[in-house]
Amino acid sequence: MISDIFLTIITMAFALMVVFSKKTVVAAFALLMTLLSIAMIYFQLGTVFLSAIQVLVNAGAVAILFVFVMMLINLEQFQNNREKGKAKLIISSVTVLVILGVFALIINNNIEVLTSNNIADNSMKALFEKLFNVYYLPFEMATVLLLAALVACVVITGQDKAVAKEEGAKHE
Amino acid sequence: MYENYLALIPFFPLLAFLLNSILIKNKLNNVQAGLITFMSLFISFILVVMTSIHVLNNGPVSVRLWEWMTYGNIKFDIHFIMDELSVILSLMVTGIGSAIAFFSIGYMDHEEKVGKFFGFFALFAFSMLLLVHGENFLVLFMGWEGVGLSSYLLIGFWYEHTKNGNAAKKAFLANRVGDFGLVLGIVGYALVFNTISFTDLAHPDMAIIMANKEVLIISSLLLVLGAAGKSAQIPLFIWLPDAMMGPTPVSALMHAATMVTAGIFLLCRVSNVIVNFSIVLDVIAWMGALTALLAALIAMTQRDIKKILAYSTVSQLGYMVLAVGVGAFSTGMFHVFTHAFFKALLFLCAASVIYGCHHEQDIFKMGGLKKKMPITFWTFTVGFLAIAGIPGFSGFFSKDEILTMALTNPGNGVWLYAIGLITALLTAFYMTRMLVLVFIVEPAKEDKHDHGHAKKKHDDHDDHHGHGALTAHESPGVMTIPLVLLAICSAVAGYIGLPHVLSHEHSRIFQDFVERFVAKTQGHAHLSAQTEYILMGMTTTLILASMGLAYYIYVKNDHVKMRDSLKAKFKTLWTISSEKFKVDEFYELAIIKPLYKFGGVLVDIVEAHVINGFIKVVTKVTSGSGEYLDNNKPERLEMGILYIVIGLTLVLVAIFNAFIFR
Amino acid sequence: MDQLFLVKFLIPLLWAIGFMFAPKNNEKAIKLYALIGSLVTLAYSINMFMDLPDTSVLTTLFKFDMPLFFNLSYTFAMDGLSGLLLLLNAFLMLVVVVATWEIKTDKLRLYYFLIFTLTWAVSGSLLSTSLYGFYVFWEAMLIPLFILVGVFGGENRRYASFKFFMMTAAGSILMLASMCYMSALAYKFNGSYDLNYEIIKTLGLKYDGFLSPQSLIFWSFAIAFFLKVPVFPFHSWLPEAHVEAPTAGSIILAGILLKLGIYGLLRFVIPLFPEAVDANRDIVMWLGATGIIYGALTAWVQKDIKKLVAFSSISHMGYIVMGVFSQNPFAVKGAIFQMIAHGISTPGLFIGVHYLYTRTHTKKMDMYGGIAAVMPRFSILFFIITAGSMAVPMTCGFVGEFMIIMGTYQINPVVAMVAATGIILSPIYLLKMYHLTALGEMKHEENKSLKDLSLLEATPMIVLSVLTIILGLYPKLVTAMYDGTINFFVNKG
Amino acid sequence: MENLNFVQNVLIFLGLNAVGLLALNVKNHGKYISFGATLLAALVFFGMLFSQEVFTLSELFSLEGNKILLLKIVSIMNVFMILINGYNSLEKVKNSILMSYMFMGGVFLLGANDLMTFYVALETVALVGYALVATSDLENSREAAVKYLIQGSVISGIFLLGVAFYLGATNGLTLVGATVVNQEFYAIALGIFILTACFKLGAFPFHAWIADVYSNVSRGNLATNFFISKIIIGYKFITLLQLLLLECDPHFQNILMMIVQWIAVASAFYGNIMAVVQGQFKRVIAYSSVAHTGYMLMMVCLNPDEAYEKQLIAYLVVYSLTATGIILILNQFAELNKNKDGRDILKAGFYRNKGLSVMLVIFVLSLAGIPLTSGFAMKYMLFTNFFREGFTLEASSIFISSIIGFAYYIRFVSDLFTEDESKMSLPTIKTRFSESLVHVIILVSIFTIGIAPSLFLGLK
Amino acid sequence: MSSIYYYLAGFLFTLGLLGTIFKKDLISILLCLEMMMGGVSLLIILFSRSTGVLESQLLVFFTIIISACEVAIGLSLIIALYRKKQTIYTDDIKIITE
Repeated sequence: MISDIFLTIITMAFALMVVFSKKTVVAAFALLMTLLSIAMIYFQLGTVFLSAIQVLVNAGAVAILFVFVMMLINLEQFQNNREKGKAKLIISSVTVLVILGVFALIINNNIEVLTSNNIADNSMKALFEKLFNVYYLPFEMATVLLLAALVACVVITGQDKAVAKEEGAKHE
Repeated sequence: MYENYLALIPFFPLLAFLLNSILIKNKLNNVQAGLITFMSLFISFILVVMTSIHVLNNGPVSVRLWEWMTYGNIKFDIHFIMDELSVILSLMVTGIGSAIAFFSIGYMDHEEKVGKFFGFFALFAFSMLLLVHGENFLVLFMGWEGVGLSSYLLIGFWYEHTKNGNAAKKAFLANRVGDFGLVLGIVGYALVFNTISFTDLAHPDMAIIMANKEVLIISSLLLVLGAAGKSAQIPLFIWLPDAMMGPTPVSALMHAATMVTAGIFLLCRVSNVIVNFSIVLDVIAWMGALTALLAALIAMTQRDIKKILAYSTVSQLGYMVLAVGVGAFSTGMFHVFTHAFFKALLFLCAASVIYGCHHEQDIFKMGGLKKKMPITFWTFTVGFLAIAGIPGFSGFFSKDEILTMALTNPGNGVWLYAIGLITALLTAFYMTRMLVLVFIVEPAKEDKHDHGHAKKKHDDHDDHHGHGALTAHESPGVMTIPLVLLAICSAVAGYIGLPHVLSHEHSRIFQDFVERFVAKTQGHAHLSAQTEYILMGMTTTLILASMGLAYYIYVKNDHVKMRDSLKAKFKTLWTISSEKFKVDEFYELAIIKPLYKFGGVLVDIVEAHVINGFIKVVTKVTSGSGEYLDNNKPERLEMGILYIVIGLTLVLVAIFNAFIFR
Repeated sequence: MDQLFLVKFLIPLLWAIGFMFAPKNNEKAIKLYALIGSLVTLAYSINMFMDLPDTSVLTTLFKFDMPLFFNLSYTFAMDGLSGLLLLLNAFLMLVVVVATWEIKTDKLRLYYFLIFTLTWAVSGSLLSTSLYGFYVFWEAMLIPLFILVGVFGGENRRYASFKFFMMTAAGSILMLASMCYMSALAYKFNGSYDLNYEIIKTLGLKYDGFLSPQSLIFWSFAIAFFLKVPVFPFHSWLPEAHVEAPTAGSIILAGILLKLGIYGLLRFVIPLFPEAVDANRDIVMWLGATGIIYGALTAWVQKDIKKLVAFSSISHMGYIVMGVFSQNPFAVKGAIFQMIAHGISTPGLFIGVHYLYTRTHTKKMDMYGGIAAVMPRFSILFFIITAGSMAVPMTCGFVGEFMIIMGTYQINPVVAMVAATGIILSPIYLLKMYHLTALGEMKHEENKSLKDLSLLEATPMIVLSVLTIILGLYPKLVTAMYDGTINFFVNKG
Repeated sequence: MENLNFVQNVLIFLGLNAVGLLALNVKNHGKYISFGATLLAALVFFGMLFSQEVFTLSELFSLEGNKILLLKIVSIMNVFMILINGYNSLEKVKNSILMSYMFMGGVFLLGANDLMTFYVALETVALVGYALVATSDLENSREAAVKYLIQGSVISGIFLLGVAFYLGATNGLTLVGATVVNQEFYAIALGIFILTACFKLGAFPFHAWIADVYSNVSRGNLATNFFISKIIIGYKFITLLQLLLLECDPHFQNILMMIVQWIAVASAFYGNIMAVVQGQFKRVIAYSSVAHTGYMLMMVCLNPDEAYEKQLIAYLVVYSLTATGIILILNQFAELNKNKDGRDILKAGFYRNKGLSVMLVIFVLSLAGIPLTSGFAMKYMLFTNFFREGFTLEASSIFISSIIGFAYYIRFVSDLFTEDESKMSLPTIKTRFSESLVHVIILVSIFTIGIAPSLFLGLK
Repeated sequence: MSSIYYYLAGFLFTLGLLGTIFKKDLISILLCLEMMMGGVSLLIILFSRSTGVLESQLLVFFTIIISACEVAIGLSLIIALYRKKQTIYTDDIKIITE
């Protein structure tokens, strides 16, 4: 129970840091920490596999990717990046509060059901049996997705060069 | 055989119209064009005479040409009839018409577009014959509008002058106001009686009349409005004086002899119905009486020879209508008959004078024409005597009978009689004034200051001849022959309708003949012969006195001075009269201008701001809201997200609401 | 069933397509081709009418079910009324081609293409008796006219054509909505979306009050047609469209397109929604009567001759709507006659205006005056047509107006009397027009050298004038064609 | 084992695309090989669809009936899009490969029977969509792509929230035959699905991306976006929501339907009103697509029905075809104008290329719903259905909004026929064969579907 | 286990949403997106526990993959944009119409 609250507070603190930090690098770091604490929550809930994936992919790869990009871009000029529109602030705060409130109320309503643990077999084996016997299709889809994303990234970032090259070829 | 004649009667004028205006118009010279029209009318006249004799002996002839339309039992046919009523007008139209056509050959000699003139003339004759011979309302109405149209064309014959055009337009519009009533009246009659045939209406079913009293009264009043339009009665008499813008022979034929009497003709056609409604008759009677008086008053002070004659026509038409209004339809027709001759005569004389004076129309610029134009003078005198109502001439008989009938009309007889008598005296006065000023006195010398004003139209003529009256000359034979013929007719025409007291054997031949068709005069007290003699004598004396007064004022020495002093004495009356009671101005101010303004308001406000405004508002709202939305569209990235978030919130709230209030 | 029907029917369209392949620079050949086309169209229209066994009932000429289009069926049928309007349509196309023979444009092929497609669409909507088919052609009419006005029109053509298109299209959308509603109902009853008379009558659309289905459908249809006619408060597109449209557009618009609104009312609204028609009869009759006076008064104060004629159209169409909705057989008969009469006189006026415009290059009436002196032939013809327009007896204009007034009088005398004021008002503006153009003094020097009409130019006006008079004297010529159909357009009880 | 056929074909498709991808690096003729491989893959896949009536892989994936029909249409259009892209430029060929991936995502999306497959496929389509926008060679393509991506990712997160609630509501992820345990969660899940559908199709409050994307995407990419993204997502979402709404508690069902109706009507009005004031024609089309989305979304409220599905397919296909045709032609006009995207690009168009203009007029009129074009048939059918199901008020108001639509559609026509001196002097527009081919195909289909909508689509 | 993780998940989600609205540069927005996805993933795991549906953990697995791809594409786009416009501020990517 106490660990729950502790983890929650840590996660929330880092999450708030992501949003409210003025430096993007700090925000990225805070995100990394947020994701790590989520991974810890996963671990605590018994979903070990996901916890590992979370650490590996999200915390490891993605955060690094962010840092890479930040290095590519001259981040010095993009500081102090919080918006200050008052109306927007009020509107969105209200809406977000409403979302949160409704969310909380509905959850609260079903709290008995929701806090029970009904998973009989939480083992990795059972999970992977599901994955490869039933859910192989989305898994394969995910590979296609990754491939597509790869191509997309290449095309997007390489476009300028390619266009320049082709135009050059045309001129010649 | 007579049926064929009947069908052919309107055909010849139509042929003449087509020949003159369309088919061979470029190959004719003036005389040929005139001859074509004259011949067509004359042939028709012969046919009319032949048919009339048949009708006199054997009753009406009718011919049904083709079916125009049917509605239930109502048959709208092109159907001609020659009955007692049409005989008279038909004879007048073709007879007097051919005389005038003959006259016109001379009168229009020097004009341009004479072919057109004679074409329209023939068209008028054709329309008039349609009107007269129509067996039902439809054909009558066709002719009715046809004469309106040809009158419009002839009034606007010299269309180069905007004034003439306006006069023509005015005539047409006033007639159209009448037509409005006529159409509705026809419709009302047709729907009540289930027929539009005059033959049927001559013997209407009293049960129907009693059952539909209100509708019929309204319809009859509407018909009266129609008649008022065509016959130039109050409130629509204003067009007739202006109609004198046309060539004078035209005025003689249309605006004096035939066309304007169509209203009386129409009322006679439906006499058997309207005679049942005393209120309608009263309206007609008062309308006629007042018109007669008003027109006579105006005629007193006019300067234009044609205008005077025009107002006298209106006045005489008032007499006729008065006769109809007191239920003496046949008498009314009798006056139509006699009036046709003397008024045509007077107009032709005026035409002759105008021709002789090189298109000078101001009577104060004439004078002394007695010697220069003797034939014209003498024929004019005959006409003058007839219209003034001197015993022995045709006008006397008809006028006297009307007055008698008015006097004996139950209810308001005395008043109508009084008005009629005053009008008769006024008529005698202004006719004498005219006769004197035109023919007898020497031309006045001092009205040079009026010279500019005198130049009315055809300035070129005036320029050449200086003072028109000074160089006047007698008209050629082609013009004087009709004058003489008409003068004879004017003198003797009255003898076919002698009053009872004068001749027991030959009394009221005309009236009895007409009363075969029209409603008989009813409910009038019978006057003793003595009373009638007294009345006649009194009337004649008074008329002679009135003539004498006029002669005294206008012929005696210093008449100018005297006139001026009289003018000063009756200044108000004189002004009102010379300004024609400002009726034109009143209409202009009270009806036309407001209506035009209203049209302007409709265009400027209703059309522009209400109807188009509605559309503009719709457009503006659409494009305005579009602009507004476009300016506030979620262009920025975060706005798009904000919209999504708001959407999400709303969805959640809605569902949560449902969840709470389930 | 006419085997050759489709071929005949498609002739104008095929002819129009032919213009696409016409030689570009040979003006004379194109014009000749157009003339032949319009003659052929007229010929087959006459032929179709002659072949009609009985004018009093709808004779199915061609029918095909469209299993491929939601099982709708498509019927081409013809009775006296549609045949008559078909003749008018073909005749007016010929008139247009002849009257604008001297047209100077570098887009001649487009011009004729549009005219022919327009004619084709009009004849299509006249012959279709299924609602769907009617709607197809109803909409198809809009585009060619839109382009015709938009390309060949006057200065303000863009706005005018937009307005025309938008207002008519708005009406037709309302109609489409009702059609969809009825289709849906039909599907509930019959399992098919098909809409024809019998089916719509079996739908049992209830009428109780304004918000009941029948009333709403009635109004949506009625407004669609009112916008086309146009009836008084819906007319604001008409003056602008007329003023900006080229002569061909004006002639076709005034001559036949406006009548299609009335035709739609007669063919669909009155037989299909009898209770709603009965309930709203007075309203519409008053609208018609108001339109008569409104059109007349507004026409009176116009300075632009084309606008004057346009407003006079509104006035005349007021009569027709009033007659149609009086639901008196005689008035309906008169209304149909008036459609023809208006289809003769107004195109005549527009042709006259066209000749004036091509000579003086202005439409302001102040700039004319005294033209009769230099153009006598024109003046005479123009006068006859004007007389026809102001309903002088013995011209065709009188017949319809008289019948309408008489029929209406039987239903509602007050409206009839109000409407009859049109008799007084119509000469006011028409004579004003005639006086300002033909009569009066020659105020403008440049008008002295105007040429009178050539024989070619005069031909259409002569034909129209002769028709004006013949129909006025012998209206049976026309009424015989549709006499039997009247019962169809009058609700009994 | 017959289903192996499908797997084989998918593998062949992916393999050929991989070949294409690899061949890009071959010097000189790489792009031709790559183009050929991509085209071949698309063609093979298209051919495969005729081999069987039903494709079932597991309980998670099945293609049958209307889905096959839809897939046939989409895959043949995919072939055409690849053809339009052509082999002239390396970038275009790369785009073609991306399109193939998108297409594959679409196939899986269409067949998905559970949320996991659905989600992954949806994201595939979406991600490739972002990339396709970004790789268009127009001026603002990247900005538009960034906008699209961020908003799309937000929606993807929100969708996932819905998935989570769905999971809580039905104790499972399957979309077919799930039993609802918790109605509140179910309602929230459905609400979020509706929201997602609205975003993906570009309905009113979620339309922020649509105008920028439409006006900044090059031809082939946009067409693909239309065909795969719009048709498949639209079809899948709407039919899915129809099904899912059945299970809903009637009270929530009413609320949800109300939300859909409000969004539909609002979209119709918003789209039409916005389109009126747009200067650029592409934006006009974009906003008109918002309006059309409104029309389509109303279908969510109808009961699931075989016939309705066909009509939905027809509507989607017809709309997309027409809009694609218009944008293709607009691009052709824009290319030869100095002012590339401005409001005047169509001025005097008729005198510069008659065929193209006439086709544009017909396309536009089809969108406006003038009879004899497919647009009218679809409109008629759609609204008849709405009336039939008792949505009288909604259908009527949408009809009224479509009156406004005429105003901007007719602007196209009006502009084309306007004579403009400055534009008359521009050179006449020449069209490439592949483009003309596509125009003609669209034209033919517009008229075929307009006159005989049941011919191919089996509509009743 | 307590219900507090549900509120945490909701908090992360909404905070992420807020961040996407308020952050000014694209990279921060992407960060917030990641956080949002993390929150939802947590929610799914929680639901998975309570409903006993094991395979929903796989959904989280895919979610992580997808968000990674998203970030990849997003970042490459940002780079491409940066190359062109030298900015990653959302204010500067406004598309000027007309």
